[in-house]
Amino acid sequence: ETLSIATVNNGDMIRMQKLADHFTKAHPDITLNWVTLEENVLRQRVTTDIATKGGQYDILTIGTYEVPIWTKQKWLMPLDKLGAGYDADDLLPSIRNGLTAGGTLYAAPFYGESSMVMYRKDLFEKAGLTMPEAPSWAFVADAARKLTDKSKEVYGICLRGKAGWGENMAFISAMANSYGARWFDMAWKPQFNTDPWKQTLTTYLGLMKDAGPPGASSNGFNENLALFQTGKCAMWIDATVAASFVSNPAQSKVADKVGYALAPDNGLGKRANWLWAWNLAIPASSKKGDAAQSFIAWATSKEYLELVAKEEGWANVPPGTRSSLYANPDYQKAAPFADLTLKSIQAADPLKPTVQEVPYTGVQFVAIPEFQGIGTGVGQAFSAALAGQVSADQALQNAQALATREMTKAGYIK
Amino acid sequence: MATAHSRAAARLTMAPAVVLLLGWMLIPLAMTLYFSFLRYNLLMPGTEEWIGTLNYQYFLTDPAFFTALGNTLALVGGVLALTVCGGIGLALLLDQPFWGRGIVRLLVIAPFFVMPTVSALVWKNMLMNPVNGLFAAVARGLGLQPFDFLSEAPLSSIVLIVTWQWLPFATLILLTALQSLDRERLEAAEMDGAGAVDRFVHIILPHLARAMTVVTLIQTIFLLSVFAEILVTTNGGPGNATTNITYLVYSLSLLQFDVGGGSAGGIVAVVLANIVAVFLMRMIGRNLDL
Amino acid sequence: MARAATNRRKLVLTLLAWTVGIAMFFPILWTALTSFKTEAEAIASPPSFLAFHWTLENYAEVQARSDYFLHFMNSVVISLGSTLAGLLVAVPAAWSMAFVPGRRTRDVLMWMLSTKMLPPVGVLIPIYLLFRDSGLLDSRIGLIIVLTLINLPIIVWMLFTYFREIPGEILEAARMDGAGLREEILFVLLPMAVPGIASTLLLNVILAWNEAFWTLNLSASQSAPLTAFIASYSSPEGLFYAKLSAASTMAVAPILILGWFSQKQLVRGLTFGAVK
Amino acid sequence: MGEIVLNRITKSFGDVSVIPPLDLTIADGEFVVFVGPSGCGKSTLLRLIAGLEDSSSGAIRIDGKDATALPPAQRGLAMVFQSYALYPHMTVRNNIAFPLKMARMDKAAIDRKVEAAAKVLNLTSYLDRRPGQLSGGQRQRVAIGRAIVREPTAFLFDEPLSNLDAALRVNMRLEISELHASLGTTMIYVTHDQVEAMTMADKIVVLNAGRIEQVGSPIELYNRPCNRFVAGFIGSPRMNIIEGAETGGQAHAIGIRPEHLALSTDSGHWAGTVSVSEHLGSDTFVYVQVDGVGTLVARAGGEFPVRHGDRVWLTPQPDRLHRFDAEGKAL
Amino acid sequence: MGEIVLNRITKSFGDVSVIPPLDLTIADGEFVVFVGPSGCGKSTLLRLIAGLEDSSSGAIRIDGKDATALPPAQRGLAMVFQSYALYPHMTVRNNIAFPLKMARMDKAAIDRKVEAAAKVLNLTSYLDRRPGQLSGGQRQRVAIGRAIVREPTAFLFDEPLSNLDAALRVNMRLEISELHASLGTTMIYVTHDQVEAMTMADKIVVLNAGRIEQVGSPIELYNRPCNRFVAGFIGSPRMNIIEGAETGGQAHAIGIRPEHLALSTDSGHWAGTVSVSEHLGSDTFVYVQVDGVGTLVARAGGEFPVRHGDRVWLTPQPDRLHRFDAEGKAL
Ligand SMILES: Nc1ncnc2c1ncn2[C@@H]1O[C@H](COP(=O)(O)OP(=O)(O)OP(=O)(O)O)[C@@H](O)[C@H]1O
Ligand SMILES: Nc1ncnc2c1ncn2[C@@H]1O[C@H](COP(=O)(O)OP(=O)(O)OP(=O)(O)O)[C@@H](O)[C@H]1O
Ligand SMILES: [Mg+2]
Ligand SMILES: [Mg+2]
Repeated sequence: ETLSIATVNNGDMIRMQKLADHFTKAHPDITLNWVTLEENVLRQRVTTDIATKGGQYDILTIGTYEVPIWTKQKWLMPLDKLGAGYDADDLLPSIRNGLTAGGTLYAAPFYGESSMVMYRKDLFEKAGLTMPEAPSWAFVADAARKLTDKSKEVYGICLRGKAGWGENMAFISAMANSYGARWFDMAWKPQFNTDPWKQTLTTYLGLMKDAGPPGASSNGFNENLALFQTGKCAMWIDATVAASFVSNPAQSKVADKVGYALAPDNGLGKRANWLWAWNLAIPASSKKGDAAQSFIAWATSKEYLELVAKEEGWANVPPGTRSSLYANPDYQKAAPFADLTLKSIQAADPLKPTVQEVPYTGVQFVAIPEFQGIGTGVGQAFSAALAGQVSADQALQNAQALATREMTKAGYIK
Repeated sequence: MATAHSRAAARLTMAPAVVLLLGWMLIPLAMTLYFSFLRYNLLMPGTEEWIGTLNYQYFLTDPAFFTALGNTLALVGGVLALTVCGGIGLALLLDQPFWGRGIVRLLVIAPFFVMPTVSALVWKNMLMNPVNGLFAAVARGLGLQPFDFLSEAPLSSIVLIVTWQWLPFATLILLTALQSLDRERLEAAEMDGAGAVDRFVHIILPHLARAMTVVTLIQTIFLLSVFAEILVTTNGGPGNATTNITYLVYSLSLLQFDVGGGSAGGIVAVVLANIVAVFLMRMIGRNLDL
Repeated sequence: MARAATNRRKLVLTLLAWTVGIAMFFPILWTALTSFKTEAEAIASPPSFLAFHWTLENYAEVQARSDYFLHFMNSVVISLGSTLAGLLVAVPAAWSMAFVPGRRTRDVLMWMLSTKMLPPVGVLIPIYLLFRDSGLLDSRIGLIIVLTLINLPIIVWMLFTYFREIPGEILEAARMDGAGLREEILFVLLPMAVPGIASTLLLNVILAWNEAFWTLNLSASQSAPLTAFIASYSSPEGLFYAKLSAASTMAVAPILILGWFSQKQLVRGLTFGAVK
Repeated sequence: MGEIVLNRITKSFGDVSVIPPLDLTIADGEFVVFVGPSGCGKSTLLRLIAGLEDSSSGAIRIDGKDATALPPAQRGLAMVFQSYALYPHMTVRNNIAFPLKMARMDKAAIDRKVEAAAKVLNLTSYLDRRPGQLSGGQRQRVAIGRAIVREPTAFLFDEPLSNLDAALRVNMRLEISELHASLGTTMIYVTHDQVEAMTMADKIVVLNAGRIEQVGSPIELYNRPCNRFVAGFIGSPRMNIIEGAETGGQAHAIGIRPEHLALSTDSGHWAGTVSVSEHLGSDTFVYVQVDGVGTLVARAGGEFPVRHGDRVWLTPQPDRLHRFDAEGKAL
Repeated sequence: MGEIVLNRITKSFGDVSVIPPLDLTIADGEFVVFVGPSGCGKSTLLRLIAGLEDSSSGAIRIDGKDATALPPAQRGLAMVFQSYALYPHMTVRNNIAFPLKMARMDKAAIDRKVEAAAKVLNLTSYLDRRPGQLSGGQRQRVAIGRAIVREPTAFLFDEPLSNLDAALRVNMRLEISELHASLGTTMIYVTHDQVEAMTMADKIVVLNAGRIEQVGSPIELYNRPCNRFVAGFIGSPRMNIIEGAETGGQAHAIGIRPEHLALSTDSGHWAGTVSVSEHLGSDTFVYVQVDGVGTLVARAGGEFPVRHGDRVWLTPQPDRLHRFDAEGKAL
């Protein structure tokens, strides 16, 4: 049997691809075909395919956003044949909850992440600052401005600015959560005309203007990673998985100078943590379900983590999915950020993401199909503000108008 | 040529191409037209229902639509202007005798062979990136503040990238046309006392009119659907600064999976493209006696 | 006009032309150079031009990540296949337009071209559904069909303009000599139009090779050409300039080399009637 | 065998009638030349016969059979085009062999025929060249070779020599005449050239705006043109036409050819002054401004020493005078 | 004013020497025709004078001033090209006005001059057409119009009539001659055509491989060609050349023109059989196969009734015999 596997072009996935020989050796009757695509292209490809029942893929890599929506559409095959040794209970609860419906797992997490602060210990030291383990936004803003030295190309803080619901909106939504903002009220009315959003956006824009790198409106995760790795950022708030890249001396010029802290808060009880996982799932229509499940079982198993550790070292193990990993002393030794990563993931609650009550689930996204469009549209509006094309107020107004329009069209707002 | 036999043969030989293209155009277009009157979101199967012109209302009242329309025109117009002017300049240059003409010609046409995706990636990351890009390094080397192309001047940057890709094409066509210019005509002008500038304005430019028309036509066809360059570099942003109609329809259909809305947008785009087509064909008809 | 160009003038022209040529080529050159750097050197500031540690590791890495040759072969098969299929349909059509022009010839041609102006995204979903139902998704045949259709108008136009330059008398002579339609096209028209056909073929191979929308959306693994290959490099994690450069170089090099080697043939027919 | 009969043939392009109803019979073995001003329909008529155009009405019989609806290949005719229309990608041998290949003749027979034709046309040493490597005259011969190997019922020539230079034209003219003499096949030949028409034709057909003005042998047309059009068309320089008083009332106009006007420096019928005199050495053409008559051209053999402004006298040979009525018909 | 002097002018393209050192003086107001076989350098010479090519060495003086290094526009010459080289996108009016516009003449003056030129050349009713809408002769006239408005010191014509048909050629030839007569400007005219050269020239320059073979008036060249090359080149049909025994030992070869060979059906100097006879009405050309001599062409005025195979006698006019030595020089 041949399995077509659609994956995203992340380092962990690429590594899985390389290690897949171990799987095929154990299952000589199965061959694997990889379709590796950039995140957005991948999402578009697999969504089109599954929605039209095109049947081009047997295993999909999908995010925590898609899983509940697709499960509801009965597009995904229940993962009930992962085998006895799979130990689903070992999966981190906040991650697992998002992938489960009616007690059945519909997608298996390959790796998970939240957000945290990564910072340059050396620069902080030089500036006489100390990063607390759980900083506030006020501290972060102040420190960022102090650490900025544009003549030396050192920028106080690097944040996502590239438009996209999975790019700048992931960060800004998480930040907004910590400021007490929410996407929709209980009647699905967009909330961009509220104060918390205004605070969020003005803080974000002001910070980026004073202490951010140039061209921030086109910076996403990768761009910021590159900036941080080359020593251009004093702080970077982004995915926890980045920790293993910035601390890897093979890739990073500042590997030995990185410190970690929890995502900032604003004293309202929520931190700017998001929650995301890349998961493997099988289309409900697949005729190769058994083989596909055995692959998923292999790829998301504890044994796989050990395999990676053996072949590539513990630091390269895909993080954020299994409690047992964080209990492993080898891992803790190899990954100084392990503890903070776990805490960050636990800090995010997809079921209760915001300070005020909301009708939706999802931390930095809203788990409704319309969100991709709205999120990206709002992301565009905010990145326009970041590029200086419109003011913060204007951006919020645009976002509000756009979201109201779409929600009305989709029938949420009667 | 025109006998009953040959005319019958002509109909027969035309048929495959016409039928294929007609099918290629009509079948999907009919489906698109049908979808455009439905509430049809790929992510919500089973909710399809007839909603009349609602999709059109939403699409046409979307503020992004007019921005996109303007951007489309600016993009097409800008690239056309730059490639035609630049193409004439390059063609004139390549027509002159100098050492290594063959090699320079190879260098100049090279961008034409580069995939749009690749050229967008290369320009965005390796050249225009304000921190790690080469232009930034050069600017810093000169003691200047690096310019942030894609957020300060997003549309112009895209115009620049697309121009780079299409300049070779314009140059090649214009160069061929230039080389077809009867040397005696230039000599006659020279005898008539026309200097280099006069010869260019009065003889060479009018001679190139046809070629410029062709360049305009072919490039417009491709430029109307510029997509990869935008997707890779700016995703249509910041804001809607670089969203063209094609990208707007894309974002509806494939980011939001709103097939109904995307179809309505597609139909609007088809209508607009046809307006452009009619306009172009008029121009061609005059300039290109087919 | 052949008055002795003074060497000074020639020198100035040479400098100018080379500057322009190198400027046009620079992004490609820079990409190729970067592909031999390490990631750290790739973003070093100030950038080093030649004095860096040359390495092939990026190519090895790229090849390890995805099967370049599969994509390459797909690109070759799809672009050649679609071009040949297009020629098969277009040659007869262009013949009739060029040699038996009617009142509507021009309109037909313009209509054909106008089909190319339709935005592909507008019809992706219908096509996707049609392809799904006919089992053409992720098949080379399916991609060949689509690319044939989208490039057909260009092929017809190019052939038409080229055929039009061929004196009709020669075809009439063939007809007098007893050639039927098939012989007329096969033995007389085609051999005479070789430069035009070569040029059409090349241009369309290039266009098909670089076509990124349909190839990306209608292929998955089996039939994915180099456009899909490069799509997986658009932003992988971390430093990726050197790897991106290597992948880009690998994706672009074959067609660039083909284009360079055959540029004479390419240019010869590339006029679209711009030259009378 | 090679008789061609056109029966009330017409041809219109769209609304424009190019050939009004036209009857013409070309006997087997005849060498017929079509002449007429540019655009009068010579090529069109030839192409109608060849089958390259459909006639709008009327019938064409070739060799006794109705050929009106036959495609060109089945009419058994061969055509030599003004542009030669050689196949540039084939060698001379293959060019000549092409019609035979199309007729599915076997290879040995083809070779034999090609060799024979090449010998007749002096092309043997060029058989493996491409047309591009041949001179104009050689190309013309290849075109003829391609025509003769088919052994057609009739040959059609459309201004075959007009792209050649003067000296070559003379040679090829002789060659075609010889070919006609040796093959005896019907030939229809379109030309602009006076000399070709006069020297090659058994029968000249003078066309004007699609109509036949006169059919006859060259000398007949020269001596007895049936109207002013033919009179003016045949002969070079053109016949002088005199209208008005000088006609003496017997006719509307009289015509006299330059070679039939005697020139004298002291006496004659008409007196006039020389406006231009062209000295060719072998002949002198004198353009004389005659009062009350207009400009008359006269030819003197050899060198006739007059210049612009000189006074000369002209005397027509009375038996060479042509008289025309008001419609231009010869009386 | 319009005197042109070439002083040891040479021209090479790369290694190929096209014009060896050449001297030529063209007097003011003269009509000079360059003739010679194709590729002999006629066009090159004209272009050297025009300034469109640089000479490799030597000097050109125009109107008394050294023009060797002047650009074309400043030499005050006008050129009419074989292809006409009209500006296809401009109306006839603008074509003619172009040189004046380039000279920054004011609009009213331009209009006046264009109208005047158009009147002279009969172009008034075509002024607003494009060249593409004109016939060949009209285009040719436009090209001439464009040349004359500039009032150049001299006109240069490169085979200006070679693209026209025979009848038009005759007309245009006369028009150019008249133009020369009325303007009195120096004209240099390149042609292939015998008749043009003979009838238009004050002076013919016969070129061969870049060298001048002979310079002289048409009649001079016709009557006293200085060598076999010129003898063969001037006159049509060509002079008959006889070598061997029949020369009588006084010369290596003798030449006699067809018009100087008397034809008779009963007696004469040489006896032979007719191979071809061409009856033009006005003349008959008879190709006679004379034993031991070869084929001689003779011209008879009017109709001379002989046919292939007839026996005829030829008698040369003794005073018209040309004698050449072994190098081809006239004796
Ligand atoms: N395909 C066509 N469509 C319309 N009109 C045509 C076509 N072919 C020829 N004609 C017209 O028919 C007339 C006769 O043309 P034809 O070519 O037979 O003239 P011709 O006598 O051969 O002239 P020439 O001596 O210049 O070759 C012309 O007025 C021409 O414009
Ligand atoms: N630009 C050039 N480069 C090289 N050789 C040339 C060039 N122009 C002309 N020649 C050569 O110079 C010689 C003379 O050419 P030219 O055109 O003057 O001949 P011509 O007498 O005008 O011939 P024709 O009667 O055919 O017009 C020819 O052998 C030609 O090949
Ligand atoms: Mg004709
Ligand atoms: Mg010449």
